Amino acid sequence: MTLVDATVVAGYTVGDFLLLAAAGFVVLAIGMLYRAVKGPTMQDRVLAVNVLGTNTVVILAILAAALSEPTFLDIALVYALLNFLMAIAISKFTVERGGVL
Amino acid sequence: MIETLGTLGTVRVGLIVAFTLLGLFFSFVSMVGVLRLPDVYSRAHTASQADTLGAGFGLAAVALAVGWEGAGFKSVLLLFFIFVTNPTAAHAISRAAFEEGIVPWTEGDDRR
Amino acid sequence: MTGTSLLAAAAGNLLPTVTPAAPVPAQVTAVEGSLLAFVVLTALATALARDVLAAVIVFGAYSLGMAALYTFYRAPDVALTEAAISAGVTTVLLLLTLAKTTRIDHDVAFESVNVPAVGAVGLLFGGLLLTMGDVPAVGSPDAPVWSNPDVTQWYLSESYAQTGVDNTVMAVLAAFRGFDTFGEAVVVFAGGIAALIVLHREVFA
Amino acid sequence: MWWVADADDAGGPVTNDAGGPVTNDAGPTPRSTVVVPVEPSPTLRATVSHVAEAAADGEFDAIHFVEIASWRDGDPGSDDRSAEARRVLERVSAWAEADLDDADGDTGDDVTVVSALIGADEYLFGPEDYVEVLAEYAGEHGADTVVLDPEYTPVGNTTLLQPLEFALSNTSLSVRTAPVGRPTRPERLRSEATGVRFAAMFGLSLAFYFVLGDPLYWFDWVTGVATATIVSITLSRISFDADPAIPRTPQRLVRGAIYVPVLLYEIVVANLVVARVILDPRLPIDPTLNRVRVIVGSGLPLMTLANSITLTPGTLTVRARDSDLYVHSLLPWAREGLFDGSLERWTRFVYYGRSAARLPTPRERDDHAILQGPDATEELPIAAADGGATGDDAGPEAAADAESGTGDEGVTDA
Repeated sequence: MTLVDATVVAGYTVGDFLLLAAAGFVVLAIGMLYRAVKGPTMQDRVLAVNVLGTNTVVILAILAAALSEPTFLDIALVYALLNFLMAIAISKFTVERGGVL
Repeated sequence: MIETLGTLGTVRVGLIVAFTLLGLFFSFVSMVGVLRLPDVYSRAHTASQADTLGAGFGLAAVALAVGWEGAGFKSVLLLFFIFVTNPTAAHAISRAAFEEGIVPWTEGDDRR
Repeated sequence: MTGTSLLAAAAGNLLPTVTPAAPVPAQVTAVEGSLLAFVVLTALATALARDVLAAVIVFGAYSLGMAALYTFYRAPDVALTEAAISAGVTTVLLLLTLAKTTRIDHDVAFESVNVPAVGAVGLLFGGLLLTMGDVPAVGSPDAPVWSNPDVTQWYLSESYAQTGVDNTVMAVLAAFRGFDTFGEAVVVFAGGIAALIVLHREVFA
Repeated sequence: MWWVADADDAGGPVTNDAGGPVTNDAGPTPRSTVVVPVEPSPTLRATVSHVAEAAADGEFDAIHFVEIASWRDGDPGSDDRSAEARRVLERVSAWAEADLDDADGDTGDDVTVVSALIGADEYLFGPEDYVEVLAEYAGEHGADTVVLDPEYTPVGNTTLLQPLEFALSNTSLSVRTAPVGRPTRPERLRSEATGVRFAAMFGLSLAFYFVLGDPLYWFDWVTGVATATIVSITLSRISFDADPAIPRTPQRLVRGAIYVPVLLYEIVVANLVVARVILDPRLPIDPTLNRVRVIVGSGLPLMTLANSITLTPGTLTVRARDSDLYVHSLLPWAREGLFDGSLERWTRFVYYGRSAARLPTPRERDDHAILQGPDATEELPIAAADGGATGDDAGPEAAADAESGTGDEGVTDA
């Protein structure tokens, strides 16, 4: 048996706990979505999406642990780098109107 | 079932739970900050800091859960990336805001 | 031994080991539900945002959610594609388009909603949703693929003989389901024509 | 902005383009000798053209291109740097000759172009030292004018132009900045391509590839080597400022490893403080923008410091200009911590060792300013001062001088 199957409390395993935590992170992401939609400035939106991206990376990593699929971490890795790229690209775009692209 | 893991395993499970909860807590702080703070600069604080720490704790928990023989090192790599890229992204965003001429909020400003 | 028979043998080995799907635990539905809610909300925000740049940014958030959802359904390849294409390439392409065109400043944050259209779409959606009850559950032994393995076997053993294509998936896609694929090609073609019309061009050049 | 040489009545006869009588309203311009300090920069070529044109128009009869050495002969690597400097000077002279040949008129022919490498016999520290060397050279060669390249940056990435202009104004030399448009986009950050940098980049990217892949599988070797080659060809020139060197780079890594736990501790403690503030229903924040001048050098150390400042809660680096960091602080507590400069000290420790860590704090050096709020000591420079997007209702560009803005009248509100 692996660590993920170990019981934490009341029949819930570490995997269950991690899944619940992932759900928690998603709920936080939904909260953050308000800022992405509301703005008011473009930078606010980019910022919110950047935070959402970091959250998604954590969610992906937690899913990898909870579902015992370590290869999912590769997706998280790709996402972490893309997320950074997106934030830089959009914030550069808002200032230079495509000067960087 | 915890008994079969031995002391080390029990400590590890405890750490996983604690780190996950800490990660959730700091991500929560980050969300509240992003929602409540008055302007893009102060929001960038929580976005870069509380969220980085939250993600850090979350990824530390994942690294513990997956274990080194699994792909824990990828989790550590992720942690490193996040700690390097998050502040840089926050800097880029706030710099873009500054160059667009957004003046930071101060006490008494009615923007909220 | 040809590739086809190898595949058939592999499939034959796999078939009997299928076990009925376990009841879905509550915490799985928690992740699933929250992810779905996130995806639906971002999709709505993307569709309704008046400012195009805002829509592009929120669309980035949407693809984040989709990637997590695909990962959750254990389709890491699709998730990786979603990450690279949707969050990376599409965002850059859309930004490039925006850079080449103009972005209008709007006072209103959201598009106004056409209520009758929403009603019509809702009805259609509801109608389609009704059919979901007849779709077998994921991994269910009652699914036709499992309950009637002869069909699967037939494709695995006959596709090479009938189409001359090594890869069974490819054979199904391009030969047995040829009309379907043809339809997809028509859709892509129509999209290209529409782009030409919008751009006032007559040829792709 | 045409500056006309100081009324030096001993000017020789002046001819203009066609060699005919002078028709310039300003009257005959005395011809003089000009000194142009050079350094590779995006606007160097344009500056040279400008000076050559002015000379061809009869303003100068001799152009001296000088490179002021920021090193001292006998330093390790000084030979390479001198050689590089001489290459730059040769190129600049060639440009000037070509421009003079191209210029119509016959005055271009009798303009002498001289180049020199000066100041390599002593260490130069501030703008004053540069100006001293420059003035000495100008005195020796009878030059009375200095034309500055607007992007002239003798030491690394730090712009010395303004302090340099200021110091030059105290001499008898006449100074002007070449009216050359700065590039709207910064030039590509490119440094020299060397074998060491290429090898370092190659090794790093290959190692990263194998972390994700399988080093025991031959196919991963093929794809990994191919990928690493592409990466190092495209990126080795922008990834390193200097060659990784044997005692220095590992030392930095070790000291960096010491810094990481310190930074983590700082992050956690400060995060808890900020979390309390954010979760407080009253939200007692007092955000201000501040300016700190840091002494860590440019490039990687500056990035490390800026990122460390951003990571420690309550402070956020908004912009880094030269060695000035514009830092947004959420709480007075964080601001005070910033001015105490412990992170700056640690960064110096990581990059330059223990002895360098013991410099005075920004507070002791008085290298800090609050730009907003009731305690503001300096005006808020907003946007666009150096090629960014233009701010809509920006206040006076660039904070005038630190002494004048005392109250909070300097705060611009949007």
